[in-house]
Amino acid sequence: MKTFDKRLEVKIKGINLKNPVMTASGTFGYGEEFSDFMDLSDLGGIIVKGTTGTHREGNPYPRMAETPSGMLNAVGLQNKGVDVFCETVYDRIKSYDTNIVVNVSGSTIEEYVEVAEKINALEKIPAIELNISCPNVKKGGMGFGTDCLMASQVVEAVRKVYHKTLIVKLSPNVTNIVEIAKSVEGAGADSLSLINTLLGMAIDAEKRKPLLSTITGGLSGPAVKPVALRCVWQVAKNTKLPIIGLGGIMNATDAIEFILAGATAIQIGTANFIDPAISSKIVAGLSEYLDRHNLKSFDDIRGII
Amino acid sequence: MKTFDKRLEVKIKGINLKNPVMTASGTFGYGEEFSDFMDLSDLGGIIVKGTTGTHREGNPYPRMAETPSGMLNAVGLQNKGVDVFCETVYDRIKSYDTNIVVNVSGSTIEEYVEVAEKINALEKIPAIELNISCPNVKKGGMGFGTDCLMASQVVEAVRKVYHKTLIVKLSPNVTNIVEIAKSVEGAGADSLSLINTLLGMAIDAEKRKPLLSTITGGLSGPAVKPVALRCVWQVAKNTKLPIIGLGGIMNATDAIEFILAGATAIQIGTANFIDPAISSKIVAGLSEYLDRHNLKSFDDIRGII
Amino acid sequence: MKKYCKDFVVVENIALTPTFFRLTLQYPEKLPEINPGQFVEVLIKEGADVLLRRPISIHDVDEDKNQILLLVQIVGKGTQALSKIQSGQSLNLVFPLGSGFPLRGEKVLLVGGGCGVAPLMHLSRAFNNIGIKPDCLIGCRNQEQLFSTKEYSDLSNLHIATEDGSCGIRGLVTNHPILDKKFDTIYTCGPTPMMKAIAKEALKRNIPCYVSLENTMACGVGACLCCVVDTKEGHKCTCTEGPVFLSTDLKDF
Amino acid sequence: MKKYCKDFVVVENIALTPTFFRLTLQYPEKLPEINPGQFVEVLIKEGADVLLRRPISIHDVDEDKNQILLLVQIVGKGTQALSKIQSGQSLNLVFPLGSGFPLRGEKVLLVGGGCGVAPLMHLSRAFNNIGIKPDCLIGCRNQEQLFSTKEYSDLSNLHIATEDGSCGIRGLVTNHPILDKKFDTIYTCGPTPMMKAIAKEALKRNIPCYVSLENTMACGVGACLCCVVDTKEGHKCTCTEGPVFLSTDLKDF
Ligand SMILES: Cc1cc2nc3c(=O)[nH]c(=O)nc-3n(C[C@H](O)[C@H](O)[C@H](O)COP(=O)(O)OP(=O)(O)OC[C@H]3O[C@@H](n4cnc5c(N)ncnc54)[C@H](O)[C@@H]3O)c2cc1C
Ligand SMILES: Cc1cc2nc3c(=O)[nH]c(=O)nc-3n(C[C@H](O)[C@H](O)[C@H](O)COP(=O)(O)OP(=O)(O)OC[C@H]3O[C@@H](n4cnc5c(N)ncnc54)[C@H](O)[C@@H]3O)c2cc1C
Ligand SMILES: Cc1cc2nc3c(=O)[nH]c(=O)nc-3n(C[C@H](O)[C@H](O)[C@H](O)COP(=O)(O)O)c2cc1C
Ligand SMILES: Cc1cc2nc3c(=O)[nH]c(=O)nc-3n(C[C@H](O)[C@H](O)[C@H](O)COP(=O)(O)O)c2cc1C
Ligand code: FES
Ligand code: FES
Repeated sequence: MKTFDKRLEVKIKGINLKNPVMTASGTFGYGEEFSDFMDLSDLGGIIVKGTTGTHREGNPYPRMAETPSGMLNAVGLQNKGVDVFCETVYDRIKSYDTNIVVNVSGSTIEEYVEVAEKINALEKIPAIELNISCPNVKKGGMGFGTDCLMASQVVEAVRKVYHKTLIVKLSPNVTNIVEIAKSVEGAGADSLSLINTLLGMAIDAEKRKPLLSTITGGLSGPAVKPVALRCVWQVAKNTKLPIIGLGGIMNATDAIEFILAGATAIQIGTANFIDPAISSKIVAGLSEYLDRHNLKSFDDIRGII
Repeated sequence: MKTFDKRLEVKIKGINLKNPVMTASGTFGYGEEFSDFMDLSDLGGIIVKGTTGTHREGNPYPRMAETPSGMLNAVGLQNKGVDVFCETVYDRIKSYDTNIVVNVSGSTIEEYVEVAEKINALEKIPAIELNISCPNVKKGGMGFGTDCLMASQVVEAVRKVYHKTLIVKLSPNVTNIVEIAKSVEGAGADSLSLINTLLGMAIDAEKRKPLLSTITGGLSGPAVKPVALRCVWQVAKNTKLPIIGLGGIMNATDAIEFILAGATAIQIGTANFIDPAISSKIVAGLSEYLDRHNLKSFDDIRGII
Repeated sequence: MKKYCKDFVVVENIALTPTFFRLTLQYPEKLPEINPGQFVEVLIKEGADVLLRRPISIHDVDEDKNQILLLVQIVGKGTQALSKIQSGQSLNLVFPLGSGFPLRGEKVLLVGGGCGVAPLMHLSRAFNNIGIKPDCLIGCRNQEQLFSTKEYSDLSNLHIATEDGSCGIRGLVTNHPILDKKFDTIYTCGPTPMMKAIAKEALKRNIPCYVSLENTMACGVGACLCCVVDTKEGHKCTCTEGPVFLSTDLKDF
Repeated sequence: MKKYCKDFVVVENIALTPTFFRLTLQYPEKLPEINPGQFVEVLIKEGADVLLRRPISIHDVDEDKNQILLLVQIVGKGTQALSKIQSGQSLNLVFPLGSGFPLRGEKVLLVGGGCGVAPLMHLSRAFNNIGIKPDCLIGCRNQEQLFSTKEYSDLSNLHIATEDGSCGIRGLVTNHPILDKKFDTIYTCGPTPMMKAIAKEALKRNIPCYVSLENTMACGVGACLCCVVDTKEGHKCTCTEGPVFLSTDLKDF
């Protein structure tokens, strides 16, 4: 049997993670897509695709553009809806030896509540990540994550029906991320993940056309890492919730920067596209760092910036 | 005598620019620093260093960190104050054959007003750029640019004493840049320049220390271009003011993207550090684009996205 | 089909025209089975500014030598950087990706343009392996843009259309009389307008037509949903449910 | 002094140790005057992920051949990429930057460590040109880290301190007895702790000491104000008002 490095274990409220490394929603499918490349049980957790109340087709093609050290996407929450998830996808993935977290999205409070309630019934899903920060949908999405009142309302409503670990994913497209974080903390969130994508845009100067069908889209990848680190650091200093940091993490060094900024766990997004086994390599890199720096765990250096 | 490409001429309220290419505040000194590398009269304008009411030492060293396709700075408005500018710097630079614009900064409305009033008296300065978006100062700075009421108050106050072209430089670190832009438009601004830097942070994982003395700093360079384009596009669609676009412009193609998004002029910042003659090369690149696409001027394609 | 993420070694990098080059890549072990029309995701290491992998069709496979060939057109930063790779250097690929072309019928026509000719070599070989010599129609601007005609001729009855008439017939592929021969299936890969025109000709003649799309991709493995195409059953992933589709299943085709 | 932004051609790239390499760069025209202690800003083209230029001291100048030499230590991405440059390739430099060392006195000591030894070659040559043979003290970990001793010996009385005693005296440069000789001026470049220690020794002996700083820079021409050092008169730009400062003008020194 495989043995895991016990020094890497972390807790996020109700759940135990083998290690701080999770994969980010929308970038790792349902995990299955990557099982040829790595052992999924190496991971602390997998956040599956954004799931909504009903089937969504998402935005028209083109949905992707590369930018300097980053990429824009405008997928727009394409998914088959929560019922298909519960009835077919869940059965395929429930036995993975890692924490499967469902990224819950919606256009209305009712939709978030409906999805959360249905996921609450699934035994092997220990947590949801409430996506109140998606820049790629016309209604709802980021709107909830950029207003303190709306953010706390949706979290409160979901909290009533969802009884396991409730992670809320925040948007960096705000004037004051600490205020939003505090509202969400007050409304009953167990943990925060940050950041979702930055709102951006790309243009083809020769064709004089936007590169995305939706004109604007969500920026991710190394380009956003400085902004993500700043958000994690600001929120870690000003709330008590465990934080899951993400945004441009490409290797173990980047992951450790987020831990130094105050993150308990981290997520790998865009990097999965470049090296489909990167998340498992980052787990190994974290162990190496502890060895090299002669540390018992990351507890001693978490948030020391 | 040098002849200039007439097709490139643009107007920003009271001022005529030979071409849309200006250099960004804080990245081009007072112009003098670059005169060995290019002919400053090639430029549409030069925005000089951020100028405050009194001498400022700025933030402690280190003030700079490179990030993926970007850089963070934490200079913090180091400058000798408006009086030294008026008494010594002005005389050295006033005869440049281009528009010299002073970037006016401050911690209080009174300070902005004082600086603007003194610059108003300088015959050869046709415009100021009000910097209500500097992330690197503790008091004032970005605070003014992230709140509609504060933004409109400072612009109104300056408008009363400043009678030439008043450009206001906006921060991208806001939930809704269109709202801020509209407040500033209502308060009497003649033009908007966007964007200033994104608030970011960098950490040295091995030394476990922040890379900037101030921990957080301002992100600029190609990494921010998608965000800058999006801000320009949003504001161009929703206000009537001429817009000066900047953020990550490295070449003529990038500059044209901003024009397509709705900018009347553009500024070159970080790129000056990589090629000290880049702004003059971009002017040439704009002419080439017009040739290649058989266009009479950029008027036909400005804001067509 | 199991997917791999592995280093190949560059055996050869030949410039075929100023904008096309061909890479021969050595796999260190036995190659897994690869269907014609499948593709790889290439990691571009050198040459700055490229973040994501680039999808490239598998041009040909040498099962005995455990080599694959890629045929690449220089269009931007990534392909430019890739064109400079030298023999002996390693190249990391995720492969084999996508579903590939189904081998259907006995009289088949393969129509390619631009870098879309790439997968047709492997497809021709696959037909040869089951005893069928396909017809292959290649379109390009002029003779200078034409390459590998010997290789295509070995595996198919090669027909050519050039815009300036410098080789084969003058005109577009859709002007070529070979289209009027009776075929069981048409396969096409190339610029979208060309594929649409061919699909239209096929439809007129009631021949099933498979098109191979080149949608922009981020992951290549069905995870990101960036590469979708609008089909009559809604959005489908080009990278896993394609890149080959029956033209009549697609909207806008 | 007028500054230039121009391409040089790499004549030679020699690895001196596993982490140090020396570039010989050919200027296509007559080189402008260059003071010892001045530096260049190198544009790193190859090798991804590097946005800004990298400041590197001018190691030596051959006025007859119109060549300059750079001595570079591999510490990160930029210097790593630069180490791979090959003769014949071009390298774009902004130069000459900074103020350089003033030549002051007749009995002078030059103290260097790490890549800080770089500008001392040109400084030694400048003293030789006015008929002064300086003393030069180089410190490093061990004999393997030592290089170019012949070149330094030709231009100076060379003294060496190694931490393990494998060459010269055992210990740090501050332990070297040469410090007790009477000097008019001391010049030092190297790791900050070393420079501070040398500045302290100089102060004790009442000898003026010039230190050459390696602050992180963005522009190199006095425009960005990123490179400041805290002096007794406030912040000064290392790139234009330095990199050489009189140690007693600096705070923290
Ligand atoms: C399944 C699949 C198979 C492919 N097979 C081949 C092949 O065998 N040989 C080959 O040369 N190319 C092939 N392509 C196209 C190839 O992926 C692109 O040309 C390449 O990604 C461009 O990268 P770049 O960095 O050079 O260009 P970029 O700098 O990214 O872009 C330059 C220009 O090319 C356009 N472009 C970028 N990506 C694509 C794309 N996927 N499709 C069409 N236009 C694009 C951009 O809009 C831009 O105008 C294939 C694409 C797919 C999806
Ligand atoms: C005026 C001046 C003259 C210099 N002369 C030389 C020289 O002759 N030879 C030489 O090898 N180097 C010299 N340096 C240092 C050189 O500029 C840096 O080593 C180089 O910029 C590092 O680039 P990188 O991309 O390899 O490292 P990065 O990836 O940018 O950084 C790697 C590590 O090096 C550190 N680092 C980066 N820049 C500097 C810096 N400026 N000073 C100290 N540490 C830094 C970083 O903090 C990090 O820990 C000089 C610097 C200055 C300011
Ligand atoms: C193609 C793509 C799809 C995404 N879909 C979702 C999603 O459904 N729900 C969500 O909360 N975040 C989604 N994200 C955002 C990522 O989970 C992550 O927050 C972001 O990409 C920043 O991390 P990175 O820089 O490591 O990619 C998506 C990102 C990408 C690139
Ligand atoms: C070193 C540095 C100093 C700056 N100083 C100022 C300043 O004083 N006032 C101001 O309004 N903007 C300042 N900026 C912001 C730039 O003017 C510009 O808005 C920003 O860098 C984005 O453009 P870029 O990506 O082209 O650099 C500074 C930027 C840098 C990198
Ligand atoms: S490219 Fe990611 S799903 Fe197809
Ligand atoms: S590096 Fe820009 S002022 Fe010194």
